[in-house]
Amino acid sequence: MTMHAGSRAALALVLLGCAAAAARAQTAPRYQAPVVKDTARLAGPRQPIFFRHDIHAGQDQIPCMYCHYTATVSTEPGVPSLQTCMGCHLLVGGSTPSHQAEIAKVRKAWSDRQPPQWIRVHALPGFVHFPHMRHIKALGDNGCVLCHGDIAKTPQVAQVSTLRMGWCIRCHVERKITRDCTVCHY
Amino acid sequence: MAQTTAPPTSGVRVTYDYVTRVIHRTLGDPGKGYFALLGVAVGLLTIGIICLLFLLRYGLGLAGYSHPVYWAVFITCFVFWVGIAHSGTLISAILFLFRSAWRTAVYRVAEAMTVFAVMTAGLFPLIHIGRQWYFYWLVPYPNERGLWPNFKSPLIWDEFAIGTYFTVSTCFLIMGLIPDIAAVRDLATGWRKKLYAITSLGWRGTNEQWRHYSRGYLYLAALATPLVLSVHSVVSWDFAMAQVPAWHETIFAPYFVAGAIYSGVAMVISLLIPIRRLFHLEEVVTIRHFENLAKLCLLTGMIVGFAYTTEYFIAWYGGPTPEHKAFYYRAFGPFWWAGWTMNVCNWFLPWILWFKKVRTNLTALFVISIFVNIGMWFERFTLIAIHLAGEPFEPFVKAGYNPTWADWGIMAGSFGWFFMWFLLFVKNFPAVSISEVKEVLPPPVRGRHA
Amino acid sequence: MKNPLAALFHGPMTPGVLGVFGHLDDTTRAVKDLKADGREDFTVFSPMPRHELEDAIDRPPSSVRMYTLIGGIAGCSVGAWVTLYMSYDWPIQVGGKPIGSIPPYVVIMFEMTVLFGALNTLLGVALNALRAARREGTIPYDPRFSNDKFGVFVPCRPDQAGTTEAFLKQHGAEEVRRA
Amino acid sequence: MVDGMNRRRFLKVLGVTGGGAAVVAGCGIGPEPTEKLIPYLVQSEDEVPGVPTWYASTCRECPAGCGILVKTREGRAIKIEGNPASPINAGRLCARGQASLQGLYHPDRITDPMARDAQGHLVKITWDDALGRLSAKVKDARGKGIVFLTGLEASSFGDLVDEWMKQVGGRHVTYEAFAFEALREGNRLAFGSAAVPSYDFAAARYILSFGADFMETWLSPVGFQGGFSKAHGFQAGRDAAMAKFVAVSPRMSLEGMNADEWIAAIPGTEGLLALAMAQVILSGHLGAAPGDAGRLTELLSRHTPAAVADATGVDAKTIERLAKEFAASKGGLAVAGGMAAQYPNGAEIVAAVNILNYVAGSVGKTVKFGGDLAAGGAGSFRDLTALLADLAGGKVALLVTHGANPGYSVAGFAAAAAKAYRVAFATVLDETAGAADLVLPDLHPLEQWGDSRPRAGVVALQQPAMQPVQSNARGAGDVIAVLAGKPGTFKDYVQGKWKAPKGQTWADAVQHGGAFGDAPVTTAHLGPDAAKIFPGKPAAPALAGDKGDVSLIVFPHYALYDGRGADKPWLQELPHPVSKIMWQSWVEVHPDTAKTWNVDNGDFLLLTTSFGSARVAAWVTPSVRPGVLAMPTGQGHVAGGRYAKDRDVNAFDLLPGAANGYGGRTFTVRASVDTTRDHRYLATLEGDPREGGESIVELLTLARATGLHAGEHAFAEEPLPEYADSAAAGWAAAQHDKASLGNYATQPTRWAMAIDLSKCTGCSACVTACYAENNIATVGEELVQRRRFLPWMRIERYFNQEEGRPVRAVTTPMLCQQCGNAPCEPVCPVFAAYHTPDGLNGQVYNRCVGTRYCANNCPYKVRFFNWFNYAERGGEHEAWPTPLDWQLNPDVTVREKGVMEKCTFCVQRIRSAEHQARIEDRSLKDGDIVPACAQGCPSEAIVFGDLNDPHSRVHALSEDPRGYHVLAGLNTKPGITYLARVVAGAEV
Repeated sequence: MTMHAGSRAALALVLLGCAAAAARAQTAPRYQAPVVKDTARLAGPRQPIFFRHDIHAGQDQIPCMYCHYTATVSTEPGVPSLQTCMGCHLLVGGSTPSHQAEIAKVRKAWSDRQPPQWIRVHALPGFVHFPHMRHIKALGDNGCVLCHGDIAKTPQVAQVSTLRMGWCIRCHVERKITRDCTVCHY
Repeated sequence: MAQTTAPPTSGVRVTYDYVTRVIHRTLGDPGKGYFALLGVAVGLLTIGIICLLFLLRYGLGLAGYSHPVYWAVFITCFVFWVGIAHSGTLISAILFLFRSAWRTAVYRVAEAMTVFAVMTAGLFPLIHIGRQWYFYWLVPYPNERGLWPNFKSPLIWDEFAIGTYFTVSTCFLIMGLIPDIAAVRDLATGWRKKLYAITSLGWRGTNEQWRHYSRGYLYLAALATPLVLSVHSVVSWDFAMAQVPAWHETIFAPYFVAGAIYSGVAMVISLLIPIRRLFHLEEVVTIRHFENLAKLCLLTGMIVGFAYTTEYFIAWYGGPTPEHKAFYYRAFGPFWWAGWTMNVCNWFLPWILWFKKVRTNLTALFVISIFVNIGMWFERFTLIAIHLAGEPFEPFVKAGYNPTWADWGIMAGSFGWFFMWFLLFVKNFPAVSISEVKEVLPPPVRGRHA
Repeated sequence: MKNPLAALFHGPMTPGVLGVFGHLDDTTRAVKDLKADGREDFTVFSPMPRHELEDAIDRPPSSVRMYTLIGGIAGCSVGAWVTLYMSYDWPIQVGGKPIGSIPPYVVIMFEMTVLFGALNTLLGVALNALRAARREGTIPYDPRFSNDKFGVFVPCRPDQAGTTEAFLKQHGAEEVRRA
Repeated sequence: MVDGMNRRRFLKVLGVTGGGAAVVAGCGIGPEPTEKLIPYLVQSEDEVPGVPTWYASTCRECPAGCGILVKTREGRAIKIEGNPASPINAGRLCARGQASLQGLYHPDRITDPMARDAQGHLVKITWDDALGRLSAKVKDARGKGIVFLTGLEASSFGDLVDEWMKQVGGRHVTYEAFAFEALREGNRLAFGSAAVPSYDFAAARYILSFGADFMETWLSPVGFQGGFSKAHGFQAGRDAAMAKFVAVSPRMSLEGMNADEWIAAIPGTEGLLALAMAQVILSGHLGAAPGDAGRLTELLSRHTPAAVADATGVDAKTIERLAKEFAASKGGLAVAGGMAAQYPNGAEIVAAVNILNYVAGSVGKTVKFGGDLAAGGAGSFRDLTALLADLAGGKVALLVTHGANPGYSVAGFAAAAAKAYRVAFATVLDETAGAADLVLPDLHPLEQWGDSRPRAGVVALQQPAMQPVQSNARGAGDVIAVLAGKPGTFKDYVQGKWKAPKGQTWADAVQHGGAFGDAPVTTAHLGPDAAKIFPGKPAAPALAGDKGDVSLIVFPHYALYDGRGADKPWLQELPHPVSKIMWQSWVEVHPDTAKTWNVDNGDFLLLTTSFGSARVAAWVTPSVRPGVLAMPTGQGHVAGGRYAKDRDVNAFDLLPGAANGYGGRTFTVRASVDTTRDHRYLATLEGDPREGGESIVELLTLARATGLHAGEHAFAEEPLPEYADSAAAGWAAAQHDKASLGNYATQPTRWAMAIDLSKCTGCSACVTACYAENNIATVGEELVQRRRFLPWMRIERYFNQEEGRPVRAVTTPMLCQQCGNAPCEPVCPVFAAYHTPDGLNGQVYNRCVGTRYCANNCPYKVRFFNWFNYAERGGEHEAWPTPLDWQLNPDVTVREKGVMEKCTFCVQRIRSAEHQARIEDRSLKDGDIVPACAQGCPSEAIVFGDLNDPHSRVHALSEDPRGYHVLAGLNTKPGITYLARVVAGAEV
């Protein structure tokens, strides 16, 4: 049944992700995430926990699909469960006080069994169906940046694309992908 | 041309001056009766607006629609008002090209009627669509999505036809008004003087102005003539292009145009008779004008009758087809009363117009014209709602249909809207063309040089 | 009366003589004789267009017709372009019909022809009227001209006014006025 | 499973895809300011957001015990489909089974335990309190009489109840409003065994039904219908291309509509008919009658066709013909049940039919004892009447009810039960639970463990598909397990009961829905009393009651059954397969009868029997015998939630409260009829006036159909010139080159469907499947009367009544034909209706402005309009009051008011299959995509696929000689090919 295909693929990816992360961590030149002084100046909504993609995806080079693994198998990218966070943060406590403070929040959430309520940044109206897996399949694992911007260098996630229909269409036309309405609207 | 004008009925000598003054008098301060009428019109309009607000809030379900009656009273009213709109341009443009002098006394009323009727008709497509707040999606404007409307859809043709018709007939009305506004300007006083001074656009009746003016008017007439024929043809194609039995007919275009003129002329008569009475225009708008209108009515009525006959004949002649079922349903189905109202009022009634006595009897004409209007409304109602209800392809979903307060309320509102504008017009602008009436009067000549 | 719009258009009044006529044939004769004198600069007022006068004045037909023609042609092509361009810009297939199917588009083309034609005609009339207004604004006007009187205005230097007055009087002007 | 994830988190996670079912709006791009994303704490391994998870379970809507697969998304059950592994229903499911979701999400479900306060009002109490009260009551009721009343429970739950009752010295009574006493008694009379055998319809070559509504509610309708359509469906090249089907009953039920011959015998004389046929067969030695059949000679000699002709109202010639055909088929199957088993002489009728099977040599062939059905275990009506007596006599101190609602179906119950302390396990407050002193909120079957043994050899397991919707509800099993002092939960009890067949583990069993085996077939011989039936001279039986002279038949409603379906809007708005009436009750009157009474559709009749009276609207129809009235059960609830309550009249009130000779209940009574002046619009799908369905439903005689050979076409259509579809084809090709949608890589697809009318029975399971899959709103009685319904898929039913011919009903599913040259498309001013490259009629809801021109121009009238905003929270016409909206399919847009909607061949399923194929780097295979209607169809009449794929099934079927297109004359080039219905024997 579907569930097995789905979850197996997902798990496999998680493992791969870890391996890859480990491997890259040694070789590739490290990107240094900047120290954010004034968080108020950052674009995008303020999240309950100041989760920094630039540290995780940029500096530590954790591949997107490590946390958002369902994006390759499902229409929904999925939000990583708190367990995924704790997978590392049981051990990783953070280097600077500010980091420690944020990680403490994560641990508290875990111990209180109260997951953080992230504020949604990217959303499409209900009548638009955006299959993530098709796009990842076509654009590759790093295709995310096309719509979400260079998350790996962004301290706080903000909406960089309009996500309006014209914007979708432009890309589809450039890449000679169908413009058929019922591909997204049904 | 002079000899075609009406001989004065009473002792009054109809001079240029008389014409100017009698028509200027119509712009005098309105009486209680006028305000009463205006009040009624605005009242109806208010009712309509209230119903419309409910409709917008809760959805079209408040109206009487059912499955499969997806178009009903609103589209009926749309076609009805567009039809009304037709005689105006016909009288002012086509008869102008035919140089028929009698039009001069009546065309202004007809033209004003046209403009306001189109204004009314234009509202209904917007009211009847399911998501009225997206009506502008029918307009080809450049948008972020890169989407355009479907020009193959008769509804888009409609949009263009009605839009054009409204613009052109409005231009036509305004253009015809300019010299007359100038005329009343020169007699008016007070705020009216200012109003006319501006709206007459500095008209002085110099030879230069007349030279360009009459040319322009001629070409407008030349353009309006095919337009008036096209508009109702396009409206008829809303139905003829669909494959609903009893809609899908090649005769629809001429049939609808004739019907439109028919109803329009009838409406002109129903409007002109009271105006003539109230404004004491007996000398200007004479019985002969009405007789001519009646003749026009008779002619178009005969065409419409012929169209009905053809429809029924073909339906019968075609054998056991859905068409056949549809017309049987029209005549003997549960909605027979609608079908027969239309037949009696439009098909049989006009025959009495063959008699000069009737044609020259204003009371009779008035009654007949009212009946014709009713009949024409029912023609559209039968055609749209009834033929949808009597679905012949899928007998399983054949359904009844009951209009509701929302339908009637909004329809009443449309009448209020129309008469409000019309009443405001006749009190503020010359309801009869001054300069053109003068054109057909014998000019003042001394004759000693002759 | 003073047209509030007048100031926009014209300069100081032109000197000349205005004759008010009560009868059409007088006016026509006056015009004929004026033309016989080789004068073209006079202006005739009339409450309605009369072909007798037009014949007498005998000016070339108005240029408005060109506006109409151009407008019509423009409209037709706009109609064609809009429908076809928009069909192929995002081709969508309906009812097994070709993307760009001409017959339905003819309707649009026709309507656009009429629309543009009409609007352009109006434009033509307006422009010509404006041009005329620059001169006609500078000459006197009598309210009766929109009612039952005809008028002829002959521009002339004050010293010649006398003769002009005489001329008009003798042609049956009910009254003459200097400006 | 969803363990390890508590309900709070489950609710929160909805936020992740809450948008999926959002309402159409033109703009509204970008997030709502308040929209939150709440992650799992620990993500269940099954849960991949956006990917459905399926749980195998068992349907508990009726005792048939069909296997189901529950589709869940983000932890919410959103659809139920049949479990292909189950031998009971072979992957199919009826409307009632699919609608159980609405029982799960019913907005009026009981949230907390409740008990009576001083004023006698039910007030919420804690579980501890509730359990305390219950055990206390049990303690002091010991010896004073404890009764546990349940529905038919052939399950561990039943066992548990039995054990508990043994402990506390109580007794366990089972009650089904439509039980099978006559069947058991009839079988005992004929064969001396009171079991209910399994009937092998698929193997039958000739099917005779005496009143048995085996496709509606009788025993195991889904399985029976599957078998029936295998046998009865036309299949060229078979030795007998199809099994003829003859239905005998005074009222045309779904079976009567599908019958090649419908024989409206006088009520109660079906048995005589069967005996007469047996007589013909035996005397003529036509069948392979076993040796001991001789004992029947005397009985049969009294029942010659001539002798019974008058009594039955069927002429002797017909009877002989039928008998000969039946015997000649060598494999006939005669079933008696339903109406025929509910007369005062029901048992004898069943016995008579058994004898017919016996002398024709069908017993053991098509009637198989051994693999007996659990229905045999249902308590008899006599048990209930006994209980009533005890209750009235104060011999019962404590009455516990679960899954049975006698308060609705037995008039005197409430009054009698008032003496006892009543405890009810229930999900909604139905009549019985509403009157209880202590109400315990039960879990819905989709939320709890359980099992069912519908047939010997079959153990169907039931597992929770999601966390409880009502967090404070507890499974009755768990509660009783505690009371009975069982170790562990009810799950452990079920698992303990479960005996592993070899090679199967518990985990497999749970994953596949149970252990499915077969019981050996035993032989049956005539019982001692076989020849003792119908002693007197052949005559129609006296019906119950002495008021009036009209015979009134009360029959189980296809969807509402004994009333348990009435609280589910999907079932209320499901047009009844025969009457097409929704939300209402009705009484069927024959036109001739109606004429004499001067009654028309919707006129109210006042029916009075010796037992009660009812005012009910008439439905004038040729589908009932003249002089006979027929009325469905199911409506007339006084409790049971907003959808069931105060709706029309309860037909049970007209029935006797006493058990009849064989311990069953008599459903055919004498009634007197008074006409009234009142009238109402019937809430019906059917238009008016009624006409035959020319060029919509096509029929062929068996002879003609068998005569057709491949390549031939019974319904020739004039060939079209090339250019007719060149535009469409060319464009599809162009689009296809531009972008592969992950379809068949080879050529542009044309999604198409083939519907075999010789298989379609008109059971309407597809309709509910469509409602469930596509978020179609239910609009309620008033709007149905105003014809604002939105059934994308409707079953059209026409009556063909030519002079001098028996009336025949023909049915056809009508849905969007996905025309190649669609009339609806070009008229849309905004391209909301347009042609997709893969050959669908796309309908873009968010582009639609609602001119409704498309609906006018659709000759099939399969487009539906949202007259109101059915999704508006708290709106007058709200279709999904929370938590019903949890069921909405996140893959399908919920349509806003003012928008046109229609069938798109489940485009969401097409797309997700394409996505799957694409990420697996393959192209689609035939059968990858199954629309909801095709999936649900119990008779597999609907086939979906790519018309352009020369190897697809749908392509082959579209070439079938029986194939035709509806309204072909309009040249719409539909994507649906109908295969003409084939009628055996009689002319068409």
